[in-house]
Amino acid sequence: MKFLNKIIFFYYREYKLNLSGFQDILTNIIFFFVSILIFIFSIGPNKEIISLVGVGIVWTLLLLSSTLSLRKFYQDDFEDGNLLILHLNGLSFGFIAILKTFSHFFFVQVPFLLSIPIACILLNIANDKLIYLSASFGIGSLILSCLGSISSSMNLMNQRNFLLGSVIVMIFSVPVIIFSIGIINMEESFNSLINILFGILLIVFAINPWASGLCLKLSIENN
Amino acid sequence: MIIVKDLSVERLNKKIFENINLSVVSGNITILKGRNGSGKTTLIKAILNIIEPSVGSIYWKGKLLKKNLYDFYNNVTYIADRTSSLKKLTLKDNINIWKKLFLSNINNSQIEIALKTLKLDKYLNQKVGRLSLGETKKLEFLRLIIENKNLWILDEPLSNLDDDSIELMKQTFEDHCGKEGSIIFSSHQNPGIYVTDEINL
Amino acid sequence: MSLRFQRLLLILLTLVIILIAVLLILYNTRENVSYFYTPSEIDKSEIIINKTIRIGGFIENDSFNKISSSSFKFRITDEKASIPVSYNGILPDLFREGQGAVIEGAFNNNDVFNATNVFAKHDENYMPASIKEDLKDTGYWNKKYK
Amino acid sequence: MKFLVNPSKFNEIADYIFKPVLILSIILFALGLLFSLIISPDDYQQGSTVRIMYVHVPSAWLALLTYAIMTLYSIAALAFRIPFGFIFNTAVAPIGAVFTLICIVSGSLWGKPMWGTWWVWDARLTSVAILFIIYLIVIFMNLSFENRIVREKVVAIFILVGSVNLPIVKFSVDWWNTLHQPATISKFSKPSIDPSMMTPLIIMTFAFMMIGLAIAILRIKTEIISRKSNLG
Repeated sequence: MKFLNKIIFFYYREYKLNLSGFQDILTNIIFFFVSILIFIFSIGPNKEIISLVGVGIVWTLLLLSSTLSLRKFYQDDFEDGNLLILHLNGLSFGFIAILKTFSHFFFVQVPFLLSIPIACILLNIANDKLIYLSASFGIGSLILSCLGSISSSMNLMNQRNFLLGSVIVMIFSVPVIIFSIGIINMEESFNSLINILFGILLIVFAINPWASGLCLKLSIENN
Repeated sequence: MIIVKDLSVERLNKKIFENINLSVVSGNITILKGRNGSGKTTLIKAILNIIEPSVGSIYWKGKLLKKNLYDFYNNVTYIADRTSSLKKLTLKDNINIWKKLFLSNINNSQIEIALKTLKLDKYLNQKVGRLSLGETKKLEFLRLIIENKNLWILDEPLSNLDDDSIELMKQTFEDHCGKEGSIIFSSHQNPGIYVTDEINL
Repeated sequence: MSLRFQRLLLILLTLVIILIAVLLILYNTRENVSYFYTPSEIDKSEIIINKTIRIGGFIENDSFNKISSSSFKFRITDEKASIPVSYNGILPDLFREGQGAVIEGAFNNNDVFNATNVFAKHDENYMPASIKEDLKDTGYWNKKYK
Repeated sequence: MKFLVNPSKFNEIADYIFKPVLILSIILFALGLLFSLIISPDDYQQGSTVRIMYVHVPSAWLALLTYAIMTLYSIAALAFRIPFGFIFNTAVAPIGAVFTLICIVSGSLWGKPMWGTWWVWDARLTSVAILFIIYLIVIFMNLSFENRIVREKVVAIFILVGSVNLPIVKFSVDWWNTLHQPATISKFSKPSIDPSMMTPLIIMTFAFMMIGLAIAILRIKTEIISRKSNLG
C-alpha cells in the first residue's frame, strides 16, 4: 500500500511542478500552432493541397513539438539532486523512468492530443481522418515519450550538444510516423496497422526502463 | 548500525581513498574531515550504495548493505550540498510535497515550530527562488525533520550558514543524537561540534 | 523475495513483452496488408464493382494493343488466370510484354479491369547482355522487345 | 580466442597479422577491380552501369556487419564487464560510418543512369541512410561526453537500443516503400544473379573486409595506447 501512495504523491509533485509553470505547456502548444501557420503560409491557402498534405504536417509537427520538452524530463531534477532523493526514497531508477515517461505523456502529449481537432479544422482534414489521427497519435505519443525518456537520460551528462537527444528521438520515431500515416490513409487495413503500432509501443516500453534506468544510474554515479 | 570495513574506491584508476574503517552506532556523530576534493562526497556516495567500492564492504544492521537496501533507504535521510527544494514553487508547496512524498507522519504543529526556530515562517508563501542561499539551505534541513528518520547523512551542511544558524545546527544535532539517532556529516572547516569519532581524508 | 529473484523476474517479463510484440507485428503484416492480388487469387464471384484494388502479374505475351496514343488494352496473367485490362494514361518506359507489372484500379460492370495507374519496375534479375544475344539468335526471345 | 577480449593479447596478435592482412587486402582489391571492371559482362538491361553494384552491395553488407559486431561487443562490455568492448566501439564506429557513406554515394551514382535522379527514395537506400545517421550519432556521442566511464557505457547502451530499433526501421521503410511503389513481382521472380557476376561480388566483399580489418587493427591499437597514456 505504501508503494501506491509513493506513486500517487510522485504525481502530485509532478502535477505541482508542471502546472505551476503553466506557460511551459502553453508554449509547446503555441509552437505547434505557429508551425502549422508557417506551413499554411508556405504552401498557400489552396484547400486541396492542404488536405492532401495536412495529415503529414500534423504528425511531423507533433513529433517536433514533443522533442521540445526533452530537457524537462530529467535534467532539472538531476541538477537539483532530486533524482537521487527520489531514488533514496525507495524507487528504483527503472521505475523512476517509467513514472517520468507517463508524467511526460500526461503533461506534454495529452495537451497535444486535445489540440489535434483544432489543427484538423485549420488544415481542412476530414472528420473520419480526425478519429484515425487521434487514435494513431494516442499510441504514437506514448512511444515518443518512451523514446524521449531514453534519449534525455542518455544526454544527462552530455554538456556539449543536447540537441543530440532530439535527433535520437526523431531517428527512432521513423516507424511511428510511417505506420501512423499509414493508419490514417489506408482505412481498410486499420486494425492490422494499429496492432503493429501497438507492437512497437510494447517493444519500446519494455526497453525504456532498462536503458533509461542504466543511464540515470550512470549519471548519478559519475556526477 | 553501519559498519564500514576497509573500504577503498578507485575512479579512472586513481585511488580516491583507501581502507576506511568506520562503525556508526545509534547516538553518535561522525565527521568526515578533509580539504576540498579529498573524496568526502565519494565516501558518502559509497555509503549510500551509489558507487561500487573497488575493495571493502559495508554492513547495515549486521547484513551486507547490498542485500537489504530497501530497509537502509527507509532509515536514512541524505542532504546533498545542493539544495533540492523546487525553486519555482512556494515554501508551502515544497513542504507539502516533502510531507506527501516521504509519507511522513509529522503533524503540522511540529513543522510550524521548526519553521519558527529556523526563522523561515514569514516566507511561507514566497517562492523559494527569492530566498537567499543560506535560507534555502536552512529550508533543506526542514526535510530532516519532515522525513524523521534515525540516520542523517549530510554533505557540507555548515557551508554558507551564518553563526546563529550554525548554533541552531549544533542544537538539532544534539537533540537528534539524544533520541537515539546518528549522524554522518562532512565538512572542510572545523565546526567545533561535539563529535564522537572522526575520519580524516 | 530476494533482490536477485526480483531482478530475474523483471528481465523475464521484459523478454516476454518483446516476444509478444514481435509476434504481433509479424502476424499483422502477413494477415491482410497484402500489397496486391494475383489474377488467380481474384475469384469472379465476390468482385465488388469499382472498389480500388491492386493486381500484380505478367503482361500476357501478344495481348498488348495500342488503341490511341494514350489508351491501351492488354491482359495481365500469372500463368493460372488472366484478366483483361483497359488503361488510359502514359505507360512507364520499362513496360513491355512478359515484364512484371502491378496495376491499380477497379473492375467495371462487364468485368474489364480499368486501371488508374500502372507500376512497372526493373525486375531484379541480372542477366548478361551476351546471353540476351544468344537467346535472340535461337528465336527464343520475343522479337517485339526494343 | 583470448585476443578478442583482452587488450594486451590483442596487441600481440595484431602486430603479427597486420602485415599479411594489408597485403592480402591489396591483392584482393586488385583482383576484384580486374574482375568487376573488365572480365565480368554488362547487364542485359542496364549495360555497364551495373558495375557500381560491385562497390555498392559489399559496402552495404560491411556496414551491417560492422554494426552487428559492435552490438556484440556492446553486450559483452555491458553485461559481462569486458572493457575491450568499449575500446572496440570507439575505434570501429567511424569505419562503419565510412562503409555506409560509400554505400550511399555509390547508390546515388547508380541511381543517376537508372532512374534519372541522384537520389531515389528506394527502400534499401533509405534504410542505409538511416543507418548512416545512427553511425553519426554514435560518433558524435563519443565526442561530446567529458567523463570517459559515462561516455563508454552510454555509447554502448545507444548501440544496443539502435540494434533493437534497426530491424523495426528497416521493416517499416520496406512497408512504406511498397505502399508508394509496389515491389516488382517478388512473388514470381527470385532476384537471380548470373554466376559470372557473382564472383567479382564475392572477391570485392572479401577485399572490403580485409581493408576494414586492417584499419580496425590500427584504430584499436591507437585507442589502447591513448587509454594507457592518459590514465598513467
